[in-house]
Amino acid sequence: MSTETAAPVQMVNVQIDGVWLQFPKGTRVIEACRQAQKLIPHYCYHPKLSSPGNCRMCLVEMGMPKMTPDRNPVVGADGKPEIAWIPRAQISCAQDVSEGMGVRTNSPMVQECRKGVMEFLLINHPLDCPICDQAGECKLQEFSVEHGTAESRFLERKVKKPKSVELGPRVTLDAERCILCTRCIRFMKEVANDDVLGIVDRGTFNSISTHPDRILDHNYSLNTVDICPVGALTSSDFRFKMRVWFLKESATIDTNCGTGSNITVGSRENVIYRITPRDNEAVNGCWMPDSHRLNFKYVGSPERLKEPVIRPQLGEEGPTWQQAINLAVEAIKRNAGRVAIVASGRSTNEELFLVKRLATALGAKVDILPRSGVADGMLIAADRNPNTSGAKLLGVATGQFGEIVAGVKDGSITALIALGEDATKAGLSEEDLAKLDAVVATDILPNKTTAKADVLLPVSAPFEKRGSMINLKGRLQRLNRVVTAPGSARDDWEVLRDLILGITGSNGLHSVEEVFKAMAAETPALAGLTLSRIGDLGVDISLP
Amino acid sequence: MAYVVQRPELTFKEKAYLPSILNGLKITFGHFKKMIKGETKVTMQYPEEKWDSQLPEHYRGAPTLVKDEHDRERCVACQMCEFICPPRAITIKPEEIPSDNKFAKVEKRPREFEIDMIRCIYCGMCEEVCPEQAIYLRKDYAINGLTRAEMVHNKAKLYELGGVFAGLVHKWNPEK
Amino acid sequence: MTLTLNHYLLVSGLLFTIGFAGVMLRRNIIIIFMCLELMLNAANLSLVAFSRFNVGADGLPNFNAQVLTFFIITVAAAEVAVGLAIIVALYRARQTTHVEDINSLKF
Amino acid sequence: MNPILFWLFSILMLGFGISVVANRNPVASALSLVVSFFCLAALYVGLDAYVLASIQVVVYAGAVMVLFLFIIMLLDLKAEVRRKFNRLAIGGGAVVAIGFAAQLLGVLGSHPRGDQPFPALKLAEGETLSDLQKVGETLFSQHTLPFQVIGVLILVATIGVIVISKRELK
Amino acid sequence: MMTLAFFNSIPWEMILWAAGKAIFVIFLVVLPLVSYTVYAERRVSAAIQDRVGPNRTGFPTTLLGFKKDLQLFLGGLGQPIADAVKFILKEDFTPGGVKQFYFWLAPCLAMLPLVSLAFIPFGSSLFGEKMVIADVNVGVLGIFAVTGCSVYAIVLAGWASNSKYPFLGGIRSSSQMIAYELSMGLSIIPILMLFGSMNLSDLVQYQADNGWLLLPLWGKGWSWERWLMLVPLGISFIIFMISVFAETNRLPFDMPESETELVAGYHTEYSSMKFALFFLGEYAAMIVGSALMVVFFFGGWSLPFIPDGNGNAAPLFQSIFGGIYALLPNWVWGLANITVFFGKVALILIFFIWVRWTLPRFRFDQLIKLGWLYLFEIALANIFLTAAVLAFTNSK
Repeated sequence: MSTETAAPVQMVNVQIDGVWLQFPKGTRVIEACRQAQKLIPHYCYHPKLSSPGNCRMCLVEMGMPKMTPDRNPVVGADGKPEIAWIPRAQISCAQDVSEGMGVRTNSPMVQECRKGVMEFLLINHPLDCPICDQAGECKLQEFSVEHGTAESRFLERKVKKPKSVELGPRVTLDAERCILCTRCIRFMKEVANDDVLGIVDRGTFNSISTHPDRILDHNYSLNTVDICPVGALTSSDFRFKMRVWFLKESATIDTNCGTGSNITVGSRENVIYRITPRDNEAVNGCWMPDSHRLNFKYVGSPERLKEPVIRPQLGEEGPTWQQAINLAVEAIKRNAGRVAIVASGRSTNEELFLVKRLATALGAKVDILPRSGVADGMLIAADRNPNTSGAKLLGVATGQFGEIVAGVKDGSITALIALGEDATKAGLSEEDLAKLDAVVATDILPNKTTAKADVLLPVSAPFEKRGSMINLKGRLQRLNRVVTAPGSARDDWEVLRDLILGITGSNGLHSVEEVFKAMAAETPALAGLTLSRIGDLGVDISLP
Repeated sequence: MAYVVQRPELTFKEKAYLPSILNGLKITFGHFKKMIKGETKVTMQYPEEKWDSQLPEHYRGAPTLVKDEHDRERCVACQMCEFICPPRAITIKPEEIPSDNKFAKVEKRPREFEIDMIRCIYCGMCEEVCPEQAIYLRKDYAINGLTRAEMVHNKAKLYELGGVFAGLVHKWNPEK
Repeated sequence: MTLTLNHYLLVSGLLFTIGFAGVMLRRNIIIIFMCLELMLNAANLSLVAFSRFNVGADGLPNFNAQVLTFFIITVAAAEVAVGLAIIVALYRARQTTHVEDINSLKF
Repeated sequence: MNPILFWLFSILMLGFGISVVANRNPVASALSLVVSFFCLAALYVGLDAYVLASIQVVVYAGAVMVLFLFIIMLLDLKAEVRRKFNRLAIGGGAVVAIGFAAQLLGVLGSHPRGDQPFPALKLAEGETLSDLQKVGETLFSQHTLPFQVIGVLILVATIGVIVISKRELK
Repeated sequence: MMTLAFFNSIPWEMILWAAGKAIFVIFLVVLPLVSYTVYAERRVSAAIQDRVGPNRTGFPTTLLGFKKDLQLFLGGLGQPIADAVKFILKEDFTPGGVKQFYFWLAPCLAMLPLVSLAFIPFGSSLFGEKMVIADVNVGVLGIFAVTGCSVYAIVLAGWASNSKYPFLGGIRSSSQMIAYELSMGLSIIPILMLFGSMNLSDLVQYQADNGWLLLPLWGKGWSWERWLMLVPLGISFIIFMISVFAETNRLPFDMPESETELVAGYHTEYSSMKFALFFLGEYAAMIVGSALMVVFFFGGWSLPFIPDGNGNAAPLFQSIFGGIYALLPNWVWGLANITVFFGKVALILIFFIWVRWTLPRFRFDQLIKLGWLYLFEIALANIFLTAAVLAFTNSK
C-alpha cells in the first residue's frame, strides 16, 4: 500500500458487486454502495443519525481479503486480492469500509435475507394502508413490493397495540404500524437534544412512548414524522387531509426567518396541504422547525384580499386594477417629495429592486420594517425577515425608519406607501396614518394599515410568486410559485412596475426574469446570474 | 414489423366507381324493402320491454357505496378510486371517525363522497381498485335528473343505492 | 330628390378614398390587399354608373362599360389568387405579414 | 333607383369600408369587406346592372373573400391584433385621404353633366331589360380579343399560384 | 321582377305578393319539409340498418299528473315537434375563449341557403301570379351567388369556436366549397347553352312544353336532336348531383363535420338552438339542392298530363285531354303543380338519404382530387361536347 502520497483522506479499495472502487476510509458500507448506485434497502439507518443496526433490512454479503499465513492478501489471476466471503449476511449500515473488502448487494443469499426480514417486519403490521397517511411514500410498501413476498404465512393472532396515540400536540403515533427502527428516538436525542422518546414493554409488545409526564412538544418534533419510514408517526395537522399521491410537490424556500430553509410544498388544486423540508446541506440539512412548517394556513384564508379597493369607494362595483393604479399614482404624484416607502424584508430581491427604483424616482425615504425574534440556536434565526440581506444589498434597508416615523409625525411626510407591511407595528399610530394625505398599501391580509389605506392593492403570498431571496449567510435562493393568488391579486413586482410606469412614464419590464436581469446588471454581487441559474439549491454570493 | 398490404388490381368497372355505387344502393334498398315489408327481425322495444331480469352478474351499472352487516361504512376514504377514476368523477373529503363512535378503531371515513354521474363512464375501475370492497357497480342504468346538481350522487344517495353487502373484512375484526 | 350621376361618383370616390387611406394607414399586407380591392370596386361603381348614364340611341345603357367592369373583376380575382399565394409564401419564409418587417430591399 | 335605398346602401357600403380599414382583427376586416361588396352589388342592381351584381357577389363574396378568410385563418395573425397603430401613419394617411376627398369634390363640381338625372331606359311594354344578353353580345362581338387575353391571363395566374405555393421559398 | 322593381319604384301589391310567397314557401313548406326530412332521414336510415327508428312520440302528460303519457300512434310523426322543443329547451352553452360575436353570427348565416329559394319557381301560377318569389333573368347566377356565400357560416363557426376540430372543419369546408362550386357551375352550362337563358321559370316552362331535359318525351322532345343531347345532359346531371352532395356537406362528402375524425367538425362547440340552426341549415341546403335538380333536370313543377295554373298543358296533351282540364278550376291545377314540385323534391331528398346510408365517407384528399381532377375536367369537356352536339344538330 502506498500511503506516502500524503492524501488528506486515505482511500480504500472496495469491491462492490464485482467492481473495484475507491472510497475514503470511514465511509459506511451502505453509503459506499449508495455512491456506487447500488441502493440498499434500509429502515433504521439515517445518514444524519447514529446507526443502531436494529432493523436488519440492510443485510449484504460481505467478505474480507483472503490472507496467506503470513498475513498477506492472496492475489487472484486478475491482480486483485481474492475475497473470502463471510458465510452469513452482515448489516451494511454499521460497518465501515476497509481495504480489500468485498460486498455483494444482490446475491441470492442477500435476497433471501431481505425476504425474511420483510416477512418478520410485516408479521404484526395492521396492513391498513387504505387509511394510512404514509401510503404512497412508505418504505414498507416500497420494499415489500421490491423484496417481499406477496402473501402472508402468518396464521396466529396479530399483536394489538395502541392506535392513534397523541404523543404531542403535533404528532400522532400508531404503534401497530411501528417497526421499531428508533429513528425518532435517536433524532430527539441526537439532533433535538430532547430525549423524550423511548421504547417501552418487552418483546413483541415493544412500542414507542414518551417519557412519563413528558410530551413530544419540541419545536422540531415533526421531523420525526418525516424520518419515520412507515406510517407510525403522522402529523396531526396533515392527518387524513389528503393522500400524498395527489400532492403536487413544488420546491421553494421558507420565508419565516433569515435562515431560508429549503422546503417542498405539497399542494392539490391550488390548496396547500403540507410543507416538508428539502435536503440542502448548505442551509438546513434535512430538518426544519414545526412553527415554520405549519405556518401556511394564512395562504388559503378566506380573509385574503382579493380585489383592489379604493377609499372612498366609487360605487357598487370595485375599481379595476387600472383605476386603482391610476389613483395611487395620482396620489403619490400629488405628494411628490413628501413620500415615504415602508418596504418589507419579506419581499423578494426583484421587488426590493423595484422599490429602490420607485424610491429613487420619487426621492422618497425608504426602509424595511424590522422584525426580530429569538434565535433557537438551530434553524430559527433571530432576524425573522427572510430577505434582510437582499434589502441591504439593494440599498432598501437604509436604517431611516426612525426618520420616516418622525417625518410622519411632524407632517413633513404626507404620503406613505406600505408594501406588504403594517406600518402601525413600528411606531406609527393609526391616528398618524389618518393624518396623512394618501396611504397606498399592498398586502395579502387585512391589518390596521390596510384599513387606513386610500388605495389598497392585493398581492401574492410567498407561495404564490416567483423571485429570489438572500439568506443571512449570503446564499441566493429561489422562491417558486406553488399555488396561484386568489381573486385578481397580482404579483408584487407587477404592482411596483405599474406604479413606476405611472410615475416615470418609462417603459416597463414584462417578466420577473427581466426584472432579475435588470437587477443583475446593476448589482455587482449578482453579476452573471439569472433566475434559472440559481437552481433549486441556491448559490452563495459575496455580500459587500 | 411493418406489414404491407398489397392493393388489389382494380378492373375498369371497379375503377369507374359508379357501378359499385349502384350495387351498394341496391343492397341498402334491399334492407329497406325488407324492413318495410316487415320481414326484418327488430331489436327489443326499450321502455315496454326491458332486459333488467336478464342483466348478467358482471353488468356495470351505477357505482354505489355499500355498508357491511353491522351498518358500518365500508369506505375508509383511501381515495384510491378518486385517483384511478379516468374521468375524475369521484370527489372524496376524508374525516376522522370520532373516538366515541363504535367504529372508532377504523379511524377514517369519508365526510363527503360524491360521484358525478354526468362524468361517470361506468368503467368499473373504482370497484376494481377498492381495497375495502366498499364500492360496487350495481345494476341501475337509468340514472337521470333534471339538474346537474341532481346528477351528482352524494354519500347518502350512494348508500341508498348500494345497500348492505354482508361479509366481514378481516382486518377490522377486533379479535383478529 | 332625384339621383344624379354625381351622387354615384361621390360615393365611388369616397369608397376609393377609404381604400386609399387603408393602403396608407395599415401595415398588414392582407389588409392592404383588401383595401386595394376596395379601390378597384370603387372604380367599378363609377364605370357602372357611367354605363347607366350614357343611354344610347337604342334606349339601353352603354354595355361597353359593364364589359370593362367584368374584365376588372376577372383580373382582380386572378390578382387575389396570385397575391395571396405570394403572401403565404412570404409568411412561410418570414413568419410575418407586416410590411415593416419585410425590409430586405430597404437601406 | 329609390333614393332612400341608394343612401342606405351607400352609407352601409362606406361604413363597412371604413370598418375594413379601422378594424384591428383581420377577420373582422374581411367580413366587413364582404358586407361592403354586398351593398355595392345592391347599388349595381339600382343601376340596372343585374349581371354585374350577380357576378360581384359570386366572384367577390363567394370566392375571393373566402380565399382571404382562408388565408387569414391559416396564417393565424394574432400578433396583428396586439399591434398598435402608428400615429404618424394615421395622421399622414388621414391628411392624404382628406386631400383626395377635397379634390374629388372639386372635380365633381366641375363635371358638366354631373347634376343631371339618369335618363330613362326605352323598353317595350312588358319587357324587362335583358342585360345578360346585351353584356354577352358586347363581350363576344366587340371585345373578343381582350376576352381571350383574359383567359390566357387567368391560365398564367393559375400556373403561377401553383408554382408559388408548391415550392418553399429558400 | 319583384325584387328588382322594389329597387326602382315601389308597387306595393308586388311587395305583398313577394312577401306572401316567401312566407308560404319558407314557413309553410320548407321548414316543415326540413323537419320532416330529418324525420325521414332517421326512419330511412333505421330501415336500411334493420332498426326501427323513432316510431313513437307521446305527449308528456305525466308532467301534468297523469299516470301514463298519451301515445299518439302516428308512427313517430310527432318526433320533429319533440326535437324542436328539445332543441329550444336544451342548455345553450357558450364555451370560454370563443369569439362571441362571430360565434353567434355563424349559425345565423347557416340559414342563408333559404335565400336562394327566392329564385326557384316552385309552381306554375296561382290566381294569375307566377309562383316564384324573384323571377329574374339572372336566376342561375343569383342561386350561385347565394350558395357561394353559405360557406361563411361554416368557416366562421370553425374559426370562432377557438377549438382545433371545428377549425379543421372550417378550413376543409372552404377548400371543398371552392373546389365543387366550379364543377357545379360548369355542369350547368350545357343547359344554358341548350336553352339560352338564365331565367328559371322560362326553363321550367320550356320543359313543361317540350319534355323534361332528362325525359324528352313530348313536344320537341320527340326529335332525335333532343335524344342526342341526353348524352351531355346526363353527364351534366351526374356532375351536378355529385357537386350538390359536396356543396351541402352530405355523405359521402361530409368532410367538414366527419364525426369519426373531427368529432362533429365545425359545430362541435355548438349546442341548443345554435346547433339546431346549423342542423336546419344543412337540411335547407339539401332542399335547395334538390329543388335545383328538379328545376334543371326534372321539369320543375311540370308533370305530363297535368296542365299549368292557366289550364294549359303541352300541345300534345292539350289536344287529347283539353276537355278534362277545363272541368276543374285553374287554381286546383296551380296547387297541383306546387304539390308536384315538392313531391319531386321529396323524392330526391329520399335519394340523398339513401345515398348517405349506403356510401362510406371519402378521404379528404380523394375528395379534393375528385373535384379538381375529374369533375372539373369532365365538366369542361362536357361543354365542348354540348357545343359539338348543338352545332351538329343545328347544321342539319
